[in-house]
Amino acid sequence: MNPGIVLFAILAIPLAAGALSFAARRRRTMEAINLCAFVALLGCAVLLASQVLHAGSVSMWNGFLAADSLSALMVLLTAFVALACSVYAVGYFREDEQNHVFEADVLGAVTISSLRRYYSLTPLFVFAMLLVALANNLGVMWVAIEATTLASVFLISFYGRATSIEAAWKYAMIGGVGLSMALFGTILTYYSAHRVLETETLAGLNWSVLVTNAAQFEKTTMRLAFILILLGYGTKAGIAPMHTWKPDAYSEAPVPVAAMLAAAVLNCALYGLIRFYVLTTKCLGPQFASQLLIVFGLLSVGVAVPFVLVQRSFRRILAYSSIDHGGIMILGLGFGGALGALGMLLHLTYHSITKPLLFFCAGNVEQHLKSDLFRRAKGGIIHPMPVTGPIFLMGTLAITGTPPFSMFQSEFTILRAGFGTAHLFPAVLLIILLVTIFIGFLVHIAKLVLGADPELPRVDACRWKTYSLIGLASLILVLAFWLPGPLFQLIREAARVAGGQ
Amino acid sequence: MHFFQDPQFGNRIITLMAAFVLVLQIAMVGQRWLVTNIRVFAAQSFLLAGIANTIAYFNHAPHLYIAAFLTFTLKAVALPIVLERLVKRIDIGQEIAPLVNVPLSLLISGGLTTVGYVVAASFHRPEETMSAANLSVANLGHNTLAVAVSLFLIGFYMMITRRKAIMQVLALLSLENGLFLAAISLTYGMPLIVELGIFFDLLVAVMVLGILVYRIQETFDSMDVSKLSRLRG
Amino acid sequence: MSSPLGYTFFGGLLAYAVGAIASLISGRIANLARILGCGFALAGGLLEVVSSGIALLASADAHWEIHAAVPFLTYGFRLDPLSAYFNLILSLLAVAISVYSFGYLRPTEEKRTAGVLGFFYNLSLLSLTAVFTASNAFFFLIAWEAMALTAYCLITFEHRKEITRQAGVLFFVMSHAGTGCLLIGFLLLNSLSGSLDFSSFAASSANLTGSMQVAVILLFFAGFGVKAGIIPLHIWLPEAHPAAPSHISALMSGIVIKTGIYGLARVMFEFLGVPPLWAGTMILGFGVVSALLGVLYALMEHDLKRLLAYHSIENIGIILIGFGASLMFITLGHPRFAAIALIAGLFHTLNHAVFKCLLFLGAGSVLHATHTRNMEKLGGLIRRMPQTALLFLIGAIAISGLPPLNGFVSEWLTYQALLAGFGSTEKLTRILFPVAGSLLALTAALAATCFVKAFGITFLALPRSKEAETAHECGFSMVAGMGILAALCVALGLGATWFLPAFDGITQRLLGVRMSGDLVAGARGLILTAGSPRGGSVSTAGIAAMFVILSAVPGMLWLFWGRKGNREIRPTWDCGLPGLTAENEYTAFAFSKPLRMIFAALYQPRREIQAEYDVSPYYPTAIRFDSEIESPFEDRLYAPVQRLVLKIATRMRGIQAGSIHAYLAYIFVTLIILLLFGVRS
Amino acid sequence: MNIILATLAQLLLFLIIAPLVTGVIRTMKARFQTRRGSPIWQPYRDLHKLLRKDMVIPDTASWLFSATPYVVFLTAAMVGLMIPMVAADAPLSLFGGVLAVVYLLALGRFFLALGGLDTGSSFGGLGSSREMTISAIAEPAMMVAIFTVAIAANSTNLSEVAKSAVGQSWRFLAPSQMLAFGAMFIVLIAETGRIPVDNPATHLELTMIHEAMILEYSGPYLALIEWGASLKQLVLMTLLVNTFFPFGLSPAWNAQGVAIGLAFYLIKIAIICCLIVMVETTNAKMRLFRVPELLAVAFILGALALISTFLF
Repeated sequence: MNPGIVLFAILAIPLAAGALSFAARRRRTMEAINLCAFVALLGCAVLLASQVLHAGSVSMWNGFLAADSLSALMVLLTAFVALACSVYAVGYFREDEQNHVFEADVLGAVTISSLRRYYSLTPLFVFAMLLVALANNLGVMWVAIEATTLASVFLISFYGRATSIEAAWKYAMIGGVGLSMALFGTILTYYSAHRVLETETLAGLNWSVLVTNAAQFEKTTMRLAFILILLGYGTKAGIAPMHTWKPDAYSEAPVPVAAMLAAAVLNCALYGLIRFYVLTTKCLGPQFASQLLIVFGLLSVGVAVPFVLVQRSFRRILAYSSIDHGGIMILGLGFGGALGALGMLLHLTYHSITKPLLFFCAGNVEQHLKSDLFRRAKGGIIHPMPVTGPIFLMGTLAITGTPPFSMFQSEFTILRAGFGTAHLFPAVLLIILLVTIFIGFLVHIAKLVLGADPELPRVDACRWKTYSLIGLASLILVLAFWLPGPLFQLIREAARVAGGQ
Repeated sequence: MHFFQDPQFGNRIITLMAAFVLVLQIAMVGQRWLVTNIRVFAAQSFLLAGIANTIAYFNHAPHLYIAAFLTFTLKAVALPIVLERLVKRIDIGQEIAPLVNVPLSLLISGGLTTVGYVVAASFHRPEETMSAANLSVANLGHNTLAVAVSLFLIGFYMMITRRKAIMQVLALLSLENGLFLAAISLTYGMPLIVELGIFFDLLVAVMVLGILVYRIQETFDSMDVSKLSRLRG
Repeated sequence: MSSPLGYTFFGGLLAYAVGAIASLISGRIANLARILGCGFALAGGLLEVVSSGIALLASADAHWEIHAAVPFLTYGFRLDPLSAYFNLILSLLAVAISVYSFGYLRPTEEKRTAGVLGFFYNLSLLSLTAVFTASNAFFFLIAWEAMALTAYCLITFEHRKEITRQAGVLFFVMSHAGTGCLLIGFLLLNSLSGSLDFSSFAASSANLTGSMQVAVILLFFAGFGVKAGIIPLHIWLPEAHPAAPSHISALMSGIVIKTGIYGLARVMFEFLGVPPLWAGTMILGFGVVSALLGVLYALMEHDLKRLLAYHSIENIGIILIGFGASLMFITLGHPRFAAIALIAGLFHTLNHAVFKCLLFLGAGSVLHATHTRNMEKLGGLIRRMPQTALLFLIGAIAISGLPPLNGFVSEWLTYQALLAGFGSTEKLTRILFPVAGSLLALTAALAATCFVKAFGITFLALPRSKEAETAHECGFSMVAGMGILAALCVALGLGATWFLPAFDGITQRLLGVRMSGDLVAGARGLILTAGSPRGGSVSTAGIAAMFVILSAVPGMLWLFWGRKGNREIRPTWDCGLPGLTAENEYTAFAFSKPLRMIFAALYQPRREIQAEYDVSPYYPTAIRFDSEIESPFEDRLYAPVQRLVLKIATRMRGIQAGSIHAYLAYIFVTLIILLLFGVRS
Repeated sequence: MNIILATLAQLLLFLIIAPLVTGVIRTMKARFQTRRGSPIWQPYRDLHKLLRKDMVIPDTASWLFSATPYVVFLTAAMVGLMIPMVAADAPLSLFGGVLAVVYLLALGRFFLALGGLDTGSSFGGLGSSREMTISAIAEPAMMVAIFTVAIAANSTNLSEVAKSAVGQSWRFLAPSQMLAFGAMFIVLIAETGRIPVDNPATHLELTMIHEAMILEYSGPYLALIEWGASLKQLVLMTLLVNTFFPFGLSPAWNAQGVAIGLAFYLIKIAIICCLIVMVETTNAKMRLFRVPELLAVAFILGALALISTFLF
């Protein structure tokens, strides 16, 4: 059984799950399909990761699907986030049903059709994200990212409210424009490679082929290509000034979708950016790309600050937090050097684990208070929700990079890279901005979680939601003190690839 | 019938068609009526298919024929029909009020064209390819890149100034046309599977946007996108 | 790990960890949680006392490395004399507070929170030990913020009250800003020395010069200054300490602010090589300002715990005077004087930790018994709580720097250092020393006034409210906890000269000179001298002995001249009014009235009298009096900055105003700019 | 053996001379006001009377009330032993220098203020509040003067200060010494509660500071406090006299040297008493909130003394 089968399995499982749940009749079967599919997917992802660790890289269909350590890491993280979201989604949508969120909920007809839309679109969404990581061809990668956008448009407008349609429209439009810029960048890269490789076949755009002789590419074209790619995939990653769709999409989408958007799609967009960053640094040398990345990184972290300090909704504050973390990762890549790429990928991993937890807590609180506005919550959530409250506070401290938690370790590595490569001013500015964001977060969330007992009815949280919450929280606590050896080795390998060796 | 083989003739034809495509694009910017805009877009796609055919014919690149055929069937025929039926069903006011008045838009489109030429000129010199001496078949149609970039920029600008949702979709599609033109002019199209993937995505995108436009019309009972501004902060 | 030092040290850490987990698990059964939590903390404290004692006396430099499973992090512990000294202070306090909290936590109203309180208490002890003994920057920062996090959780423990939450958030925000400065400082040092280890910072301290040195000094001063509560950065301290449960505010005031002092000592004396003169002058200046303003604001407080919190700022100022003088002596090339000043600063750190913790525990017992911290409502507690009153009095005498207790000894050493400073240089800066000395004297005298007010109004004469009337003496364990600390005060006061060799290891490491030999003189080494043979000397043991001997004189006088008259208990003279009541007593507000008049320029006192009357204004039926002093730092420094930031933030939120056209325009403009930028080169 | 004898001698001398000095000042003041005034040994008779009378203790008072007289008396006595009086090296000079003297007096004042508060009457509170405030303001002035003296002799041990003056002839004429003497004199007036700051003879509630605290004491306790107060007054005078004009101090504790020393000492004390009485009779009592200005003048004098040490 050649190693390629794993790649096929990874892609086949979500497709099958999508089709099956489209055909399924009852909610319980749809939930079961999704859960089993994503559990199997995580298993295959772990298998792929171990294969990659041993064999260096796995490929199938003569290089059409290829997975080196970077893509194996992406697949692993996407599978993990998908599983966590699906576990949470079960509880989330059951509570939505009880709260009669779906309009004209007549005889459950509308509910089932909405749920079917969710349970069939989500596997497609995950399939597209996995294809991004596994596609060796940059063109196919673009197609996959476009597919993620299209799959998630209807997931954002899931509730059909006026505001969620507005959010979906903005997401589609800005995403469409961004990806067309990315396509233009891919075309230009293909053109600069075409002059050297002279092949018409598909391999002309395969990353593995391009990376070997990137040095001879034409300079100006590669510069324009990288600019367009940065703007294009930057839009998908929510880098400022292309971040404007993010707060609306995250506050209107159902929480599991928002979590996947925040954690998994950000990874795929940054994965695409890393691929082109490697080509550009090989062709133009690191100076050009890192200059751009640092400027955009600082811009993203800076843009998040005012919206975190003065914020009305705790769903939107999480959106700005992921814009801020996108900026930090971009900065990590921009600082470069051995530590920069490693810090960035470490941060990517920890972010993909911590961010969903925060979204789940926000989801619980929102469902309990029937609104996501700080104003509406009179504080003291810890009393009616003894599990969600403390975990929400702990998650806030983790996401803002307070030391005992792992996010600080990755931020510290990135800052060390910054100081190491004499980018003193951006690193110091980053620290100041991070402290301000911490202040904004702590003030808002502490006021929400702590306080006198608001006499709200004590919530009997559904088992699934509590499992996902406690599971993720304990994982974060463990990660603060122990990072599994093979995972760290995988990250180091991926960092070597991203660093351009 | 010897002139069919002469690359010089091919080059002339392609440049002519590219010029027409640019004119149609600027016409779309100036155009106020919705249905006419859809037809202008269809004409533009038709011309694009023509360019693709000529390049394919002169370069004997079989996969380009398929791309040209797809462009023709999809963008020149299918999409306009779908969009017109959508416009008829919603029977919104044909007339659209752009954000920026028309003369200023035309001026800006002119500016964007110059930017397109500056960008295109920076990385490949059309004049040396034009000289008869080394007019090889390989670099036929390179001067259409400038048109492609300006098409892209003007399409982007049109998205910003249009209020109607359908017009924004059209602007996005014309933007995609720019990209397709850039692809065929630079590298005689992307590898086939990538082309198929792009077309498939385009198709799905239009369907998705169509459904969304319909939903917007349903909830906001108007196509005006500037009404969509309740999410702030 | 093998030596007894290793066993005791890691045994202590283990005890804290087990205590934390045990009290959390047994959270439901309140009594078990309390006993387990405090018991393990006590055991851990005792083990740490032993380990740091061994390390200090043997001035060993034990070093352990445990590679963590997390990238780039190694748990490096190092017990060099400085860390051992601060660890000793911490563990002494941990022992006393644990004994105290056995009794204090008994009747917590919510049973299930005792476990959580024990959990955070043990964790904070663990993180404090880690802060003092961390040997690399990464682990230090993690321990530092873990301490801030556990302190935040402890401060906002009674989070039902609004002021507690606000105090907690203010503390955590300012502490995190301080950590930001430390982070930049450590990264600068790391980029200079290549590795994160403290020893590498110390080794590469020689080539730390010019603007890098200025940046490092200012960053570390700000970072550690926030935690130590130096004047402009102190506004969180009077809010946070009173908000915490009493035994936690004792821990915080006793040792958590000392982490700032430890950090300053470690950086300024080890990582800087030869510090510039302005650094020492800056620290001396801030020390004097903190001391004076600290005590002046303490005088105006009627809340017992806020008063003690302001006094922490004052004593931190005194410690900084010692450190600042020592740094200036290093620059001026007088290692012996630098050693005296450093010993004065460090000895005052220990003394302040001991008597401040004692006073806070005393205030805790008063709060425990009367459920109020407002001095205006207390009084007459000396009859109802005799032991607490005696112990609080010992603490008060010690903090006012009165002989024969430990406060006097460290202040005496500070004076001697400042005195030596005048003669040590020709520059104009030498006038700074005696001026600092006189302001220190003013501070000490004002501190004495403040504690006469605090003790007198709280404990003496008639109770001013029903709660004070029905107060009762607190349990044995609380008195025992305070007793340990009072005994320490007396022991450190009288036996100061026996304790001085403990500093030899530190001065040897930091300044390369051993001072205990010539600081101690006299027959049984009971006389403390100031280093120079003919210099001044003092012997607290001698003074105490003379007290006993001379007490015979009044006895003899009475025998020889007087006769055994009888004594009667009569009510105090009341100028013919029908008997004295509590209203006639002097209030705390009145007691500090003269000083409020004298320092009116600083306080800007504002008073407001409203008289209600029905017939004519000359016959008021009710008079309401309200007065408050201005808090300049909050009103003129922090509040405007906060308002400005929020105003800018609100205006910048305009970029997300909802219109999709604007959003697309942002991307379009960026695209055009970048295309032109990409094309030009 | 010699130390114990010297301590006993100095202690006895102090105990005896202290009430005498108070008596002398009182009679001298009376004479200046053309009154006959009481004989100079009147204080001994008062003390003798008080020691024999019964004692009344307020019901609100605690053990602190009874401990205060002992602390006040003992601190004053102990400080007396640390200061060179008749011989150059004071018996207990090793146990504490000038800083210990200042802080021991502060300890006495601390307990006296608490004793005042313990009675529960507003006079006690009034007195202790004002006493502590004034002494706090006086502290920096005294410390600056002490620093000047200690810097000149580079030691805070009073015997060393006295011995060091032997070498430098006419040292007391140095400007820094004179300015420091001025500062110390004002501080002496403030500490002992003399006229411009506080009127020792009055019982008028609004003006008394020192008297208000000891209003409730009676019998032997009042005797101890009165004796302690006069001891403190003598100690401060001796400190003033022997640090600025240290001639006439006998180098060793032998009978002959002590006798000469005693003679010189009595003359110097008499001069100081005249100075004090002159000040008392020519000045009226200041308002309480003008006293800080007076003490600010003392501080400025001290600071000038300090600056002049390294200017001249």
